[in-house]
This record gives sequence, C-alpha cells and structure tokens, in this order.
Amino acid sequence: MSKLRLATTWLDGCSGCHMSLLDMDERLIVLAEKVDLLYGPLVDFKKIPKDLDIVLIEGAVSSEDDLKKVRKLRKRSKILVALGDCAVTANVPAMRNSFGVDSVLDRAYKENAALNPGVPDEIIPALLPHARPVREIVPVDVFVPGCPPPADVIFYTLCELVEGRIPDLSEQTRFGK
Amino acid sequence: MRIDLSRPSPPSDDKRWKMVSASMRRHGHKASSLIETLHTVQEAFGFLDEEAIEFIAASLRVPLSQVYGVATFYHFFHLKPPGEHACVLCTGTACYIKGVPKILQALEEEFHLKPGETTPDGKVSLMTARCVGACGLAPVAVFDGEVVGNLKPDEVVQKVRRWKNDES
Amino acid sequence: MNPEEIQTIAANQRKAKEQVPHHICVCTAAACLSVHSDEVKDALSDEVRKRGLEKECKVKGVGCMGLCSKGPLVSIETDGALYQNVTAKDAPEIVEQLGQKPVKRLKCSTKIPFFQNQKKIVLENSGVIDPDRVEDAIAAGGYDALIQALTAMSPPEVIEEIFASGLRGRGGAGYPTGLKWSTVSKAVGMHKYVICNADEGDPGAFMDRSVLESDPHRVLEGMIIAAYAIGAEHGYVYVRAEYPLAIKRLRTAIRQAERLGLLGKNILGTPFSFHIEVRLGAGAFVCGEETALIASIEGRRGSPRPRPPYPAESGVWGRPTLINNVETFANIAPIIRRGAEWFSSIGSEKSKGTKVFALAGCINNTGLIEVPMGIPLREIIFDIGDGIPNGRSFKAVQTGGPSGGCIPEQHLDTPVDYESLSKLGSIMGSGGMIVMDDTSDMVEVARYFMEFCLSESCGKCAPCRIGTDQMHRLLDRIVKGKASIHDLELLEELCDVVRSTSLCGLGQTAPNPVLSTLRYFRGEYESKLVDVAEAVKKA
Amino acid sequence: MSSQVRILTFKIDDRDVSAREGETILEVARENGIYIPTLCHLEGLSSTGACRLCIVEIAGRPKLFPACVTRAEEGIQVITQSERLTKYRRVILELIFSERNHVCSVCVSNGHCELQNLAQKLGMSHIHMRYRFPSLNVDASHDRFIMDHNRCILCTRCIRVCDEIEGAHTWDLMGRGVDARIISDLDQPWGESETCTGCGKCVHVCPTGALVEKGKSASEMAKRQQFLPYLTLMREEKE
Repeated sequence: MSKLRLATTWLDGCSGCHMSLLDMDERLIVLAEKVDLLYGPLVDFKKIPKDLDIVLIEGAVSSEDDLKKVRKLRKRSKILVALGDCAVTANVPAMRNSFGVDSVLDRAYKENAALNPGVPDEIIPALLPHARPVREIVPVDVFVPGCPPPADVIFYTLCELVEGRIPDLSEQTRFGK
Repeated sequence: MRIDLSRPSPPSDDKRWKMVSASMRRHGHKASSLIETLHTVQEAFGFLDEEAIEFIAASLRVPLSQVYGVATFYHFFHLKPPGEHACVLCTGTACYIKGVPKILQALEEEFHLKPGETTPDGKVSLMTARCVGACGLAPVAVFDGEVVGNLKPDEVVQKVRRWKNDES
Repeated sequence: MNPEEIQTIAANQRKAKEQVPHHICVCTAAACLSVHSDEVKDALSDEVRKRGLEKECKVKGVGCMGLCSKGPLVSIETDGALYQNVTAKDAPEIVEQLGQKPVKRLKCSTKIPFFQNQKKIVLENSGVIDPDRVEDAIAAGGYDALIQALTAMSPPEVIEEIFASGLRGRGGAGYPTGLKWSTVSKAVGMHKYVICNADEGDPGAFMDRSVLESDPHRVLEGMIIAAYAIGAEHGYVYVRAEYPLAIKRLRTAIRQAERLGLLGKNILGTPFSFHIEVRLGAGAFVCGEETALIASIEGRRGSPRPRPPYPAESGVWGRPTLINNVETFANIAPIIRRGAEWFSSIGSEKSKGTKVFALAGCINNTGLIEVPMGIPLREIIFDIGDGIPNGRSFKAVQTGGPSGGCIPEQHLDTPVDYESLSKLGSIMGSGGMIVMDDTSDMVEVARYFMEFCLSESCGKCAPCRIGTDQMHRLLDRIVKGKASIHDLELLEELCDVVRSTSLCGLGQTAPNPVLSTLRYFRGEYESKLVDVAEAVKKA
Repeated sequence: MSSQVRILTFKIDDRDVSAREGETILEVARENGIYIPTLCHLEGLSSTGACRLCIVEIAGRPKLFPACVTRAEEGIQVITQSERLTKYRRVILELIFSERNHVCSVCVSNGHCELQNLAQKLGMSHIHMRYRFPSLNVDASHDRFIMDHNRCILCTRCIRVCDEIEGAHTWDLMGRGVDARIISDLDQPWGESETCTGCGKCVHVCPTGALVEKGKSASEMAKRQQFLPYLTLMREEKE
C-alpha cells in the first residue's frame, strides 16, 4: 500500500497547532510509516503539490494570500482538516473583526511603532475585512477544535483518517482546550 | 451613597413636574404605573433624561436599572432630546411596498440622517413608525404631527432642507 | 341610571334627529383627517350657519366610512348621497344641493361592489354615529345588549350564547371566544380581570384603530358584558400610544359611560360593578402576545413568559384574566342583541360571522372593509378592492402581517377563513391585507418582514433573538446577490429551528413570511443566488 | 405546606418516574439522573425558559416543551433525546456562539465554562452559520470584578440572583432583541453603581466568562455556586 500524501499549512494563527503536532514525538515516526509529509511550514518545499490525501489547516483566513492558499489546497486534497480553534472558529485573529482593518493596521504599525511608523504595503498581504473560519471559504471535512488541540487528539485524528474513517472527537477535545 | 427613603421632591421647580407628580399620585405611586409615568414625563418634557429617570425610580420605588430597562425596551420612549422638527416616516407594509425605503435612502444620502437620529444642528429628528394607519395614502410621513401622504423622496428631502434653513 | 332611563335617552335622541331634515356626516377618522377632513367639516358648518340653516341641517363628525383612498368622505344621511375627495371649497355647493340632486362632480357611487358586497356587524355604526356622543351610540342600539344581559340573562347564559355563536378570537389565532370565557369564569380566584388588546401592531393593519375611533362604546359594551359573564370587576384597554385619536375617543367614551352608570359601581342599578382603565402601549409589537401584554400592564418590560400557566388561570397580578382583542369585543353586543343563531348563520362552517380587513398596497380601493367569513380572496381583491392600479397585474396578497404569509394568484379562490388560510401557509391574523403587484420582489418582502421581527424581538429567548438576526442577514445577502445555495439551505434550517423552539408566538411565526414566499416564489430566491466561490468573494 | 402532596407517575425516556405535583420535568429528570442540557436555568433561582436548550418532546403533542418550566403530568411520556431535539439544541447553541465574541482560548473561564462544556457535550465541533462579530465593551471599572459583554449570553442569571437573592437589583436588561444588553443602574460603569453591594453572587452564577473576578488569568476562573440552593433553602425555612 502506498503512503498517504499529507500537507499542512499555517494561516493566521500562532503556530501552536504545529507545535502540538510536533509534540506527538516518537509517534511521528509511527505516522511516517503511513504518510508522507509533502508540504507545510515543517518541510522545505515551496509549491503546493497535487493529489493530496490529507491537508491540515492551522489558522484563520485573514488575508488575500490565505484565501488563495486555502482554495488551492481544497482543490488538491481529498480530506481537509480545520486544525485548531483559529481554523475552526477564527478564534483570536477574529478579535480584530469588530474594529475594522484600518484601525488595526494603524495600531500595529503606527501607534505602537517606535521606529518608522507606517503601514507596510508590499511585504504584507492585504488583509481581508474579517478574519474568518476556514469553513466559510471552502468545505471542511473534519473539525478539530482546541487551542491547541492536544498531540493525542492530532495523532488519533490522523490515525483514523489513515484508516479511512472520519474521527469522532467530541469526547476528546473542545474549544479553548 | 445617599440613603433617603422618603418620596423625593421633584428635581426642579419646573411646573411640568407637577403634572408628573400628579400622575404618580393618581396611580397611588404603584410600581405598576411606571410606563404611564414615563409617558407623562415624555409628554411634558419631550424625552426622558437621567434626572427624570432617577426621580421616577425613587418615587415609585423601582430599581434604577429596571426603569432604564423599561425605558429602553419600548421604542416610543426617547432618552435624548428630540430635534426642533420631527419627521416620522411610516414603515408599515403598504408604505414599504410603495417606496419608503427610497425615501429613507434619500435622507441618508442627503443629510446622513438615519432613523432615530437628529441632525447635528438639532433641527430635525428622523423617526420611523410601524404603521400610522393611513395605508390608503402610502407612502406616508408625519411632519410635526401633520400626516402627509403620497410622498416622493425629493419632497421629503426638500421639507427637511426647509426645516434646516428655518423656513417652514 | 336604570335601563328605562337609558331607553329614554335613545328615544329622545331619535326624536331630536327626526326633527332635523338634513344630516351631513363628515368622516373624522385618522385617514380622512390626514387629508384635512376637519377643515371640510368646519367649512360645512360655517356654510350652514351663513345660510341660517342650523335648524334644518346638522353637520356632524362620524367615524370611518371605509373607502379611505377616496377621502375626505362626506355623506348626506337623508339623501343617501356620498361625496368623495371633498375639499373645504366644495362646502357651498354641497349645502346648496341638500335635498336636491347631489353634486355630480363629487359623487361616489354606493352601488359599487365596495359597498354592496360588504356585510357590516362590527362596523355597522362606523361612519354613521358621532363617536364623541354617547347619545348617538345609544340611539343606534348601543348598550341594548348590556341591558339585556344584565336584566334577563345569567352569566352562564351569556357565555352559552357566545359559545353557541361560534365566535372565534379576531386577534389572529382564532381561539373560540366562548370557550375562553368559560375557562376564565371557572378559574378559582376572587379578583378577575378583563383586558382588551388594542395594541394593534401588524404593519398595515388599522382595523382596531378604526373601530375605536368610530364606535368606542361598542368595545366598552363588549367588555362590560364579558366582565359580567366571567365575574370580573376590573378591566384594562391596552392601546397603542401611536393612536392618539383612538385614545382620546376611548377616554371620552369611558367618562360618558361612567356618567350614565353604564360603567363603574352598580351598573344600571344592578349589584354588578366594573371599572375600566386605559393603559398605553409604548411601541412594542411583542406586547400583542398576551403574557407580554400583561407584563407591560404591570409596568415591566414586555417580555413574554412560558405558558402554562395561561392568563385564564394566572394573568395580570397573578389573577385569572380574560384577554380578547378589539374586534372580538365589538362582536359581542350584536350577538347578545340578535342571538347566537343569527350570528352563526353568517360565515363558513368553522368560521362564523364577519371579519374586518384593512385593504392596502397595490389596490384601487384601499380602506377598511367587513366581509362575511368564507368569501373568496378574489372577490375581496377584484370586486370590493376593484383590482390592481396602473395596469399592473396581481402577484400576491399578504395576510397576517409579520406572522402571516403571501398568497399567490393560483389560490385566490380560497375562502377566507382560519383553516383555509393556514393551509396555504398564511394566517387570518388580525386583518391586514396587503396587495402586491408584479413589480414587487418577494425576497425583499420576506426581508422586510424579517427586519420587522428582528427589531421587535424582545431578546429573551435565544432562537428568536439571534435566529431572526441571522435569517435577516441571510435574506439580505440573497437580495444583494451575495448568497449561494448553502445560504438558502441554512435559511430554511433556521426557519425550522426558530419556528419550533422559540418561546412565544413572535418567534414561532417569524419564519412564516419566508416559508410562504419560498413555497410559492422559490424561483425568485434561486434566481438571486450566485455560485459558492462568488459568494465567498462578496462576503 | 400541606402534608398531602399528590404523587404523579409518568415516563421519561421509557423509564417510569414519579414526581410530587408541581415539580418540573427537569427536576424529576435530575432526581433520576437523566441528563437534559440547560444554560439559563440555575437551581435556586426562578426559571425563565429563555435559552430553550432544555426542550423535550411529549409523546402525542406536536410542540416542544422547555423542561425547566414544564410541570410533570400524570401519564405523559417525555422524550429527552431524539434526532430532532439533538439538531435543534445544536443549532440553538450555535446561534448563541455566533451572537457575540466567544474566544475560549483567551478566556479566564476556559475549562470552567458552562457554554464551552455544552458545546463539547452536544458534539458541537464548529458552527455552520456566520459569526456576527459585534463590537462590545469590557467594563473593568469595578474594584474586584469585570463584566465582559463579549462573553455574555443574556441568560439573566446575574439579574435574577441580584434581585431574588441579594435584593439589590443592580442589574437589569436594556434595549431589546439582539441589541439587548446587561446594565448596572442607569447603564453606568459597574464601579460607579450606587446599588451594587459588591457581594459577587452574580459573578459566581454567571455560566461563562462574562462576569469574572479581577486578577485571574486564562483558565483560572472557577465558579462557586453551592451557596445558592443553601441561601434559597434557608430563606424558605425562615418564612
């Protein structure tokens, strides 16, 4: 049996979900027998590969860049997983939503900047009006709440998916866990 | 904190408080007469300010937050002073079908005036009513108490502009 | 006063009237007033005075004559002429032609279906009597039924009569009135209350306002009879503060009835006493719901509470309370006067009597009508209402306001009764009837009603408070071309949840305008949808 | 109290149960260890039937009934779990989550929150409607407590405990519909309230992180509600 093709991505979030993923420790080796990690912040591969089996998405969709990425990943994957509260609910990134983009950028780049205050316009991808959960942009197959979801839960989720099952996580994790 | 358990005296010697006190007396200062009392105050003063609410609360022995809760629950009561002139647009179904949304839009575009607001110069308040019951004349507005029917957006805009310019 | 004295007043009044050959009646209900019928009335009075005709001609203000779109309306009682669109300038000509050929230019035919096809019970005195004069009401048979009930009937007999008449609540739900009275009469408790719900809140409905402005004594009489039947000593009329004229006339009527001993202590010299107070609403549609109305009468926020206990058992101040609406009470006196059998001979099998409707929207004859139950919608709209103006075609008629639904062309032959309308996904409601022509956008109509429910939701229960807001957002997205099929599916799901789980009638019926337009005009929703990717982009 | 209390028998989820006349379905269910989700209800306070999560079916009746205010009746068959109920409860819970800004991860009540627990219990892994993202204030003017309107679900427990148990009636609700908001006195900052006794009961009955103690960091705010049935009982004894 050939290995499943896995990708992960990190949108508007803190990378905590990826840290939790790494916290699977030696179980990563167990998983590595079943899946190949082809793309994401943990591997050095810049282009989104085709024919992915499983994609884990961390973070809310906050920028034009996020939007493109998440659409492309959806197109190229069989199972798309919203990993962690930011991907599931927009969580902390959404706390900016009621303020409006301009005042958020001003606060970050002007009011709190000691040197060269000014909103960067080239390096930073344009922010969307709202940070939004992934499911508002593309269909999501599995929701894994938690901030971050514990390594056990991520391991369980991946094992189930590898076996071709959609995991039931209601007993194991929740918002804010 | 002041602890005064006697019935308070009116906030000022404005004669209109006499009406309010009389209304409360007629109802035996019962807590249940709260809404009637708020009606009386609004009729006398045009709106309900904090002073009035504190006076009513103490007189009827109703908690402050409860009076405030009641006053803000009912759309008929206003907590801010109204403008010199009142434009009440009917938003009943017949008026809606016959074009009130366009009138509202015109007022917002022209004067940045939304329902429930008063122009910054304090001249005109815009309000909406659920139905003034003159559906045969839709769309209908009440300009300072006078019902006017079969309105077009520019007619209302002009009326408001005249008010703002102190023309009638 | 005793019954004989009341009857003397009636006789004197009738005699006085006979001595004056001409009566000019000017409509002074709200719609005609808004086109200055008060000025017309003054001009006519001046003209009569100028010509020294005070003895031969009386000018009086009367209540609503129904055809509001042709106002101001003036009728000449003795000649049987009806004038439309009258202005103050027309006064000399009208007075000149008294007793002769009517002024052709102003004439409004009373032979048209608008007048011929109506059946008036509730409105029998509207537009005929002066609502500010109790003597006028009494001369027209007012308080006859009260005298009859108090002197010749026991309370159970009154209830039995109402029960046998088949009268059902005119506020919308159609609960049998006799059954309600009987329940309250059996409730244990010393102090009972009668409440008249005059918080007519449906946008586009003005039946109750018109009855109160035109014939307030009829409503009081119904309440007093109800109080006698169930054993109540106190009553409230809960009326919208937005109806200043109705409030004024109601207060006048209460004072007059008290003065004549028709209200207050020992009514008509009997041991029965009953007092009525007016309580003003303050702009909250939800207060039409009976538990919210009670909370409001008690001076609190108008939030409904779960039922049971029903008000019949525990209402205002925790006492057994009877709540009926204006039109229901207005039907009581005629039933007592003319008998249950007469009343139940009118209308359809399960819906007896007549119903008052406020006809508005895209229709030629807007105004107030009263028709026998069971009349087909088509007859109301195309005969009485005279069809659609400006050469447009009929699209739908909305009944029942924000709790009702839109009925399309193919169901216009449906008889108007409680069961038939609810089968179509609408309700009888309190009687608003808004006609829409082919220019109306049904999704926008649904959004309009949802906006109404959203701003009128009291906020107590979660499904109604948040559900109406979410549904309104979805409808707004659909109207603006920002929604996909997923949004429509979610809208339908929320309709189901809000309808099934909300605490009170407002939430339970808030989805009706959406559901009925989806049922008959689904294509209009679907034509506004965009594909999923597009919808995301426009978010 | 009269010594003759009628005993009713009926069924909850096919189990025979008995109740004293006047008991609610929720009370009987809890006595028998049958779980019905609740949120606005709290033992010791009056019931309002507002959150609608405790809805149950009664066989043969088309309507749904809030268990917290529906009295037990002889012979009825109550159904607390069905596909329909599960769906409705979930959607209502989602509506509540969509209403304001519930960000569990940075909440001092994280891990001790009734709303959060319910989401897990009812298997709500996400919501399938749009969040409203309203702009709401945090009132930190009180010396010891904080009111965060972003996390308030309008259950009105605070209003009820302040009115019914403490007797101060500092809290009430202003406005209506989706704009309704908890206020102290005349919608003043809590710290300036003349009627607040600072007893903190409202903080401890609050099911979420809307009312919390100052100085707690994320996940530290556990609430104590045991005092409530005790206070209610002691007051009844005195009467």
